[in-house]
Amino acid sequence: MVNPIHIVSIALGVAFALGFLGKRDKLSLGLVLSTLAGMVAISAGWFIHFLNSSVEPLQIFTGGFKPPFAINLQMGLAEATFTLLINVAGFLGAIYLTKELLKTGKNMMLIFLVFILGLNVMVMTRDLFNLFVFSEIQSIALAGLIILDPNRKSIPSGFKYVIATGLISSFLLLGTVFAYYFSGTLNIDFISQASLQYVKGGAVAVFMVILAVILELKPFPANGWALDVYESAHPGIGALVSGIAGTTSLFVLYKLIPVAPFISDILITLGLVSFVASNLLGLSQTNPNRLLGYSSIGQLGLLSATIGMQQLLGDKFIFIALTILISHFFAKAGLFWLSGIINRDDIKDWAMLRKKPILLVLFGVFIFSLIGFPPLPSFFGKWSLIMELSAGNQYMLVTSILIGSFIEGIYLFRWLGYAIKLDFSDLPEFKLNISKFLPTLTWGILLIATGVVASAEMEGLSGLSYWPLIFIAFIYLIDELPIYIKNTLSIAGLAFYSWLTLPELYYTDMLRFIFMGIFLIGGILTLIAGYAYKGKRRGFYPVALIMYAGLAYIIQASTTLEFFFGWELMTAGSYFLIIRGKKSINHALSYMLFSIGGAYAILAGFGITFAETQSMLIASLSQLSNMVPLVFILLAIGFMTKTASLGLHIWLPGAHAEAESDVSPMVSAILLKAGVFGLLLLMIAMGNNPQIATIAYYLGWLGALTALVGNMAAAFQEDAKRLLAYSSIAQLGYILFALAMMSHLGWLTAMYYSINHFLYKAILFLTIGAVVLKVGTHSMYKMGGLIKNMPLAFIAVLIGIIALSGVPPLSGFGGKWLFYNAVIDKHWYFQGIIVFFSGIVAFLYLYKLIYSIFLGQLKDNLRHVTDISLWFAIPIYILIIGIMIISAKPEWLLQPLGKMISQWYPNGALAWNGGLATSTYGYWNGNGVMITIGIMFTTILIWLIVLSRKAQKVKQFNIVYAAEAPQRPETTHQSYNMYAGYNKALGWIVAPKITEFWNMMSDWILSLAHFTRLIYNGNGQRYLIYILGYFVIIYFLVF
Amino acid sequence: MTQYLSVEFIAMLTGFLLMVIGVWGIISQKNLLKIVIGFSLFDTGLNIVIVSLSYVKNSTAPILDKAVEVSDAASKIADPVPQALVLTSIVIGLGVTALMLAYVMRMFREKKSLEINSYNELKW
Amino acid sequence: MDFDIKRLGFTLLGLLIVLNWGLLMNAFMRKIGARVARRIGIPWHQPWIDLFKNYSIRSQITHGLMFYLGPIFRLSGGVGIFLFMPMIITGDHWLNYSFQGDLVLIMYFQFFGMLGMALGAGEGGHPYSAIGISRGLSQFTTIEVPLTLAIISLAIQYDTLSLADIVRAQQGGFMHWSMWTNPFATAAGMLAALGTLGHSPFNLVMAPNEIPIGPPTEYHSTFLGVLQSNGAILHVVEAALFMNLFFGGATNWIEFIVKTFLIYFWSVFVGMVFPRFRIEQSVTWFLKVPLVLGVIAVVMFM
Amino acid sequence: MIKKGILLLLLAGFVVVISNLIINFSGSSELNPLARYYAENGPTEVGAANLVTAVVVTYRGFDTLGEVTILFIAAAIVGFFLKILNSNNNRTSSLRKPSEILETASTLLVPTIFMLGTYIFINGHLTPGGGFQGGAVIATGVMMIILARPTSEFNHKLLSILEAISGIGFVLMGVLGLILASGFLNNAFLPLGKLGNILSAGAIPIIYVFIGIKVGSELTSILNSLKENQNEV
Repeated sequence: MVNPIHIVSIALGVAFALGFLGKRDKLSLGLVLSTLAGMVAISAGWFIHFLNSSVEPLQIFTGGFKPPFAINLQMGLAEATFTLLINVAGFLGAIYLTKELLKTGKNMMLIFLVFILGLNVMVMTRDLFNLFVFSEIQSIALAGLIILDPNRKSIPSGFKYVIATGLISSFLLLGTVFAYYFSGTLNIDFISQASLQYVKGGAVAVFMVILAVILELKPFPANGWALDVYESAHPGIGALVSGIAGTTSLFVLYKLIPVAPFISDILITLGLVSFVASNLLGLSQTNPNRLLGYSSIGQLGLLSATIGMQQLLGDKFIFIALTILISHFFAKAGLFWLSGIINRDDIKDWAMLRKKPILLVLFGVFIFSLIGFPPLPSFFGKWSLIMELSAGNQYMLVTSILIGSFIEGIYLFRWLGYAIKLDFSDLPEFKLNISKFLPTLTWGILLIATGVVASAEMEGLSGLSYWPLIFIAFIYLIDELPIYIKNTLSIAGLAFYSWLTLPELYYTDMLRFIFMGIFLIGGILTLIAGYAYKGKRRGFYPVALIMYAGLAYIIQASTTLEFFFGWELMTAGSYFLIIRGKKSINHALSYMLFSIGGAYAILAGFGITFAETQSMLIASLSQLSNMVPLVFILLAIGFMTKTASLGLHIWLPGAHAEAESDVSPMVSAILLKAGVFGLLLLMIAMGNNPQIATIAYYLGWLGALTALVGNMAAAFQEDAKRLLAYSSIAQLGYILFALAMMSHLGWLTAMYYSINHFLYKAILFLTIGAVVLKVGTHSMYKMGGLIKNMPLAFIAVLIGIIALSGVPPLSGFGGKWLFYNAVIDKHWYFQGIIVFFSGIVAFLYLYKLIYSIFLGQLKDNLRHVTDISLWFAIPIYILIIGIMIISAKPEWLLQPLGKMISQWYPNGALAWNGGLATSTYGYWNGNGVMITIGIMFTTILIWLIVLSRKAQKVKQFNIVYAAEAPQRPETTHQSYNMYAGYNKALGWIVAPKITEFWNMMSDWILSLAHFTRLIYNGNGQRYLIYILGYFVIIYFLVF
Repeated sequence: MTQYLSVEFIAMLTGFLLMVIGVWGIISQKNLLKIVIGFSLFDTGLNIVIVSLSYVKNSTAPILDKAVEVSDAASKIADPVPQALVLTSIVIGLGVTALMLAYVMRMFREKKSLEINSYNELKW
Repeated sequence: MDFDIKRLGFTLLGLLIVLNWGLLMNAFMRKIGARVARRIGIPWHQPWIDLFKNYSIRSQITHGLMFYLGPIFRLSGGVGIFLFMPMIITGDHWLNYSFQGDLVLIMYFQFFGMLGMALGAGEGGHPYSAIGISRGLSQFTTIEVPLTLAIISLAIQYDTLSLADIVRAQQGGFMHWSMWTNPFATAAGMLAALGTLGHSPFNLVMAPNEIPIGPPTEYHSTFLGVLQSNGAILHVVEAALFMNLFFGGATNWIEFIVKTFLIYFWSVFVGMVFPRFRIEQSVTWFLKVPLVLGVIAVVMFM
Repeated sequence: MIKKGILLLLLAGFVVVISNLIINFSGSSELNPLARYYAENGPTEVGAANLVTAVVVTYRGFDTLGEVTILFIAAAIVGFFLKILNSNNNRTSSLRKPSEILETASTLLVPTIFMLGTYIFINGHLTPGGGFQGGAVIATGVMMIILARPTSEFNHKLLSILEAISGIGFVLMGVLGLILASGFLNNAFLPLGKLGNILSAGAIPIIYVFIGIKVGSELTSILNSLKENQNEV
C-alpha cells in the first residue's frame, strides 16, 4: 500500500519538474495526466483497502513526530472516498481540458495539478493551520485556473474571486491563531478536546474558523463572486469548482464541526436558506453556466444543512449525506461538462443536444438525479432524509427542503423541456470531441451505478425486482431497430409480466388484480396500436415501459418506499411520453410540476407516518393515531394530482390533447387510475378513522364539482382530444365522489366506473387518435361527414359514447344506477344532483364529438380519407367486446367486486338473483334489459325495412332548404361553437379561474426571484461587503 | 488593568487597528489599487497580531546560544510556533498580493480603468 | 328470464291502446289550440289519416345508415319507456316489463330515443338539425335537474326507486297522492314536465323557423310515420310517468286516460298562454323557481 | 451618504467581533505545553539552535512545503499573464532613464546583497533568518537591478530550471526523511551534529538552501513579470 503522503510528493515533484521541460507541452500534459492517474491509483488502493476491512484510519506523521507536535495527515475510509472522488474528477477533468491546457501551456498544467493536490491535503490533514495553508493553495490555484481563457468576463470575475477568498481566508487565519492561543495546539482533534466553545474568546476564535469554511461554501447571499466565476470561467473549471472544490469544503466543514459544535443549529438554517433562495433565484436565469451555479449553490446549501443535522439523522447521516453529495458531485460536474460541449449562452440553445442523442440522455440522467428520481442515488438520500427528519418531528425542515427541491424542479425541467422540444435546425453543427465526451459519459454511468449500489443499501426495497428495469435498458440499447421489433418485444415483455403476476393476484388480492389488469392489459392493447407507426420512433418504448414498470411497482409495493419508487418512476416515464407530443412542451412542464408537488406531498405524508409507526409498511398507515387528517390530506392531494381533481387539473387537458395518438389513451385511460389506486389504498388504510369522515365529505363535494366543471368545459371545446381530456377530468371526478362516499355501493360504483372508464376512454381516445392521424387536425369543425369514410371508427365512437353517457342498455347505465342507489343510500343528495346534472351535460359534448366528426357535411379535402388503421382497430374492437360483455352480464363483474368490497364495507351490498340486482331502493336486470331492448329494436327495424325497402340513397347537400341549398360544407356543417346559447347561460361555471390563480402564483414567484437577484449587482466590492456583513450578522445571531 | 499596558497587548491593539483600517479601505475605496493596499494592510495587521500572541512575559527569542542554554530554554524563550506561523502567513500574503496586482494590471489593460465600479458586466 | 307469452300479449295490447289514445289526444290538443286561435282546426280523426298516408307512401330517400336508424332509435325510445313503466297498477297485466328496472332505468332510457334521433338527423346534414338538437340537449340538461330532485325526494319519501312501489304507496284515496304528501316535489316535477313535453315556451327545439326545413322534412313518408307514432306514444307515456309519480297512478284505463289527458293538457295550456323562450332563457329558467322547489322538496324529507 | 453609514455600521460590527478576541487576550506568563515541548526536545530531536527553524522546517515542515508551493503557483500565474502580454504585442519600453547614482551604487551593492541573502539562508538553523528571509533579501537585490537597469532581461529558462531543481530537491528531502528517518520531511536522516555548528541539524541547512534558492528565484520571476507587465501599460 503506497503511503498517501506520496500523493503530495509526486504531485509536487512533477509540478516542480515541469520547469525542466520548457516548451514541450504535450510531454508535460502526458506527465500531468499520468501523475493524476497515479494519485487516483493511490487513493483507490486505500479506498478498496478500507472498504474490505474496517481497520483504524492510518495516521501519517509528517516530520516524524506525533501530533500535536507535528502535522499529521489521516487516511481513513472517509478520506479515501473523498480523495478518490477528487482525484478521479481531477483526472477526467484534465482529460476534458486537454485542448485548453495544450493551448495555454505548462503553467496552467502545473496550476491544475497543484489545485488537485491542495484539495487532497485539505481532505487528509488534521492540522488547522495546515488546512489554512492548503486551502490557500487551492484557492490561489483556482484563481489561476479561472483565467484559463482570459477574456473580458473571466478576468474581473477572477479578481472578485481573489479578493473574496482573500477576505474569507483572513478570517480563517485569525480564528486559527487565536484557537492556538486559547487551546495551545493546532491539531483539530486536540482543539476539539479543549472544547473551546466554553472558553471566553475561544468560542469566537472557533466561530471565525467555522464561519470561514461556511463562507467557502458560498452561502446565500454572500456568494456573488462564486456566481460570476461559474458564469465566466471555462465550464471545465466550473465543473471542478462546483463538483470537487465544493465537495472538499463540505468534507472540511464536516471535519471541523467537532471544533465548534454550537454552529450546527444555525448551520441548518443557513444551509436551507441558501438552498431555497438560490433555487428561487435560479428561476429567472437563462445563462446555463450561471444557472448551474445557482443550482450548485443550492445543493451545497442543502448538503451543509445536512451536515448540521448530523445529530438529528443519527446513524443514517452518512448514507444520506453521501448519496445526496454524490448525486450533486456527478450531476453538476456532468452538466458543466455538457455545457462546455454545447458552449452556448442560452439554455434554449441546448436543443443542440439532440444532434447527438446520447448527450440528451446524459442530460436527462443528470437532471433527474438532481431532482432525486429513482433509481439515482439522491432519490434514496432524499427519501431517508425526509423519513429521519420526520421521525425527529422536524417538519419545518421537511417543508423547506421540499419547497426548495420543488423550485429547483421548476427550472431544471423547464430546461430539460427546452432541450427535448425546441427546434434545433438553425443551431450550428458541432463535433463531439472524444476527450470532452468520455468524462461526461463516465460520470453518467457512475451516477447510475452508485444509484444501484445505494438502492442495495436501502431496507424496504427488497420487494421489487430489477428485471423490468434491466429489460427497459435492453430495449433502449436496441433503440435503433425498426419499430415492429421493439413493439413486439415490449408487448411480449408486458404479456410475460402479466402472466407472472396476474394469476396469483387473482386469488390473493382482487383489488390489485383489477388495477394490475388495467395497467398491464391496457398497456398491451395500447401498444398494439403502435404498429401503425412507421420508422424507428426513437426513445418511445423505453419511456413507455418505464411508465408501465412504475405502475406495476405501485401495485406490487408492500412498503411506502417501494410505492414511492414506483410512483416516481411512473411519473418520469409519463413525463417523457407526454412531452413527445408536438406542442406539449409547456403542458409537460406543468404536468411535471404538479407531479413533483404531489410526490412531495406524498413523501411528507409517508414521513409523518414513519415518524409515528416506525414502519415502512403501507399497512402501517392504518396504525397511525395522531395527525391522521394531515397525513390523509397530504396523501390525498398527492394522489389527486394524478386524478386531476378540480384545482389540480390544469395540466391535464393540454397534456392529454397534445400527446401522440396512442399515448393519449395510455396517459388518460391507464395512468390516471394510478391516482385512483392510491386513493383506494389510502381510504382502505384510514377509512375506519372517524376524523376522515369529514374530510371525505369535502372530497365528495370536490369530486362533484370536478365532474361538473369537467363536463361543462368539455362541451365548449373545439379540439376533439381536448374534449376527451376534459371528459376524463369529469369521469375521475365521479370516481373521486364515489370513493369519498366510503360505503359499499359508493366503492362499487367507483370500481365499476374505473373499469368502465378505462374501457370506453381507451376506445374513444384510440379512435379519435386514429382519426386525427388520418385527417391531420384536432379541430372537430374541420372534420365532418366521416361516417361514410370511416364506418369502423364511427361504430367504435358510437359504442363509446353510449357507454359513457350511461344510456341503457350499455355498461354505462350500470354506473348511473349504482350511483343513484349509492347517493340516496348515503344521503348525499345535493352533491348527487350536481353529479347527475353533469352526467346529463355529458350528452352535449358526446353529441358534439360524434356529430362534428362523423355526421354533418363531409369536407372537400377529406373526401378520400380511408378508414382508421387496422392496428388501431384491433385493440379498439377488443375493448368494445369487453364493454359488450359487461353490458350483457354485469353480474360477472359486479358480484366479485361486491365480494371484494364487502371485506371493508359489509353493509349495503347488492342482493343478486340471477341477473337481477336488488339494492335497498331499486332493482335492475342488466341482462333482461339488454334482451328486451334488443328484441324491440330489431322488431321495429324489421318493420321499417318491410315498409321502406326501396329507400334510395341521395347525394350530399340533397336537403330541403328554404332558399337553394348551400353547396359549401364549411358553411353547412353546423359545428363551431355549437353550444353558444348554453355558453351564454351557464358558461360562467367554466371561467378559467383556477388557471388564472396558478398563473398568478407563478408570476408572483418569478417577480420575487427577479427582484431578489438584483442584490448581485456585479460589483466585487459589494460582494466583499456582503461577506463581511454575513460574518458580522451571523456572529450576532450566534452570540 | 496592567495587562492592557503590557507590550504584547499594545502590539496586538496596533495590529487590530491596522486590520480595521485595512477593512475600511477594502469596503470603502473604489480604486482597485487602494483595495489591494487595504488587503496588505489587513495582512500586516494580522501578522502583528500573530507575533504578539507568541510573546511570553520578559522572554527572549527562541534561539539557543550563549544567552539561552538548552537546559533553561523552556523558561526563557518566547513561543516559537506563532513565529513559524507568521512566516508562512507573510509568504502567503505576498503571493496573494502579487496575484491581485497581476489581476489589476490585466484588468487595467482591458479597460484602462482602475474603478471597481467599471467591472460589473456579470450580474444577477 | 323465462319467456312469458301472456305478458307479451297484454303488453302489446297496452301499446295499442296507448298509441291510439295518444293520436286522439294529439288531435284534441290541436283542436283546442285552433279554437284558442279562433280557427276551425282539424277533424278528430286527422292523425290516423296522416299516419296511414305516411306509412303507405312508397318513395323514400335516405342519407345513410345512421339516418335510417334514427327513427328506429326514436321509436324504440318511446316504446322502451312504455315497456319499463307500469301502466295500470292493479293486478299484474299492465305492469309491462317494469320488473326489469326501476325509475333510474326509465330516466336514462329517455335519452335512448333522443340520442338516436339526434344522430340520424345529424347524418341528414341539415344545419338546422344540428341547431335544433344542440338546443334540445342544452335545454334538457337543466330540465332534468328539478325532475331529478323531485324523484329523489319521492325516493326518500317512499324509500324506494321502484315506480310500481311508488304508485302502490299512493293508493287509497287521493289524500295519499304525492301531490298532497309531497307538494313541492310535485310542483318541481310538473314544471319540469313543461320542458319534457316540449310545448311553448320550451319548444324552441322545434321552433317554427325550422318546422318546414328541419328533421321533420328530412324525415318524410315512412320515417315521418314512425316519428308520429312515437310522438303519440311518447306523449302518453311521459304523462303517465308524471301520473305515476305524483298523482297516484291509475287503477283502470278510464282513470289512466283522464289523468294523462289532464297532465298533458297542463303543458298545452301553459303553451297557449306563454310565449316562447330563447334558449339561454329556458336553460336558466329551470335553475330558478323549479330548482328551489326541488331543493325544498328534498330538504323536507332529509 | 446612507451607504457610508451602513459601511460604518458594518465596520463597527467587525470591531465588536474582534474586540472579543482582544478583551479575552491576557498575555501569557509561561510557554504552553506544546511550545515547552519544542523548547525542551527541539535541540535533541532536531538539533537546530534556532527553534523557529526547527518548527518551520521540521515540526511544521509540511506547511513550509505548502507555502513554497503557494509562491510557486503565484509565480506561475503571474508568468502566465506575462506570456499572454508578450504574445499580444512587444513594444519597446519608454521609461525615464534611471539616475546615475543608482546605477553605480547597484553595481556595488547587488553582489553584497546576494551574498548577505546566501548567508542568511545558510545559517538559518543557527541565527535569525532562514530560507525565506534569505530568498527575500536576494529578491531585493533583483529589485535593485530592475530599478537600475529597467531594460535588463532575465533568463527565464535559468529561473525556471532553478525553481525546478530547488523544488524537487525540497520534495526529495521530504521523501528521504520518510524513507531513511522517522517521517516525511524529518531531518534526522543526516547526522544532527553538534548544536550550534554550521553543519548540524541534519538536513535542515540543505532544505533551507533549496528554499532560499526557490524563494529567491520565484520572487525574482514575479518581480520580473510585474516589471515587464508595467512596461506595457
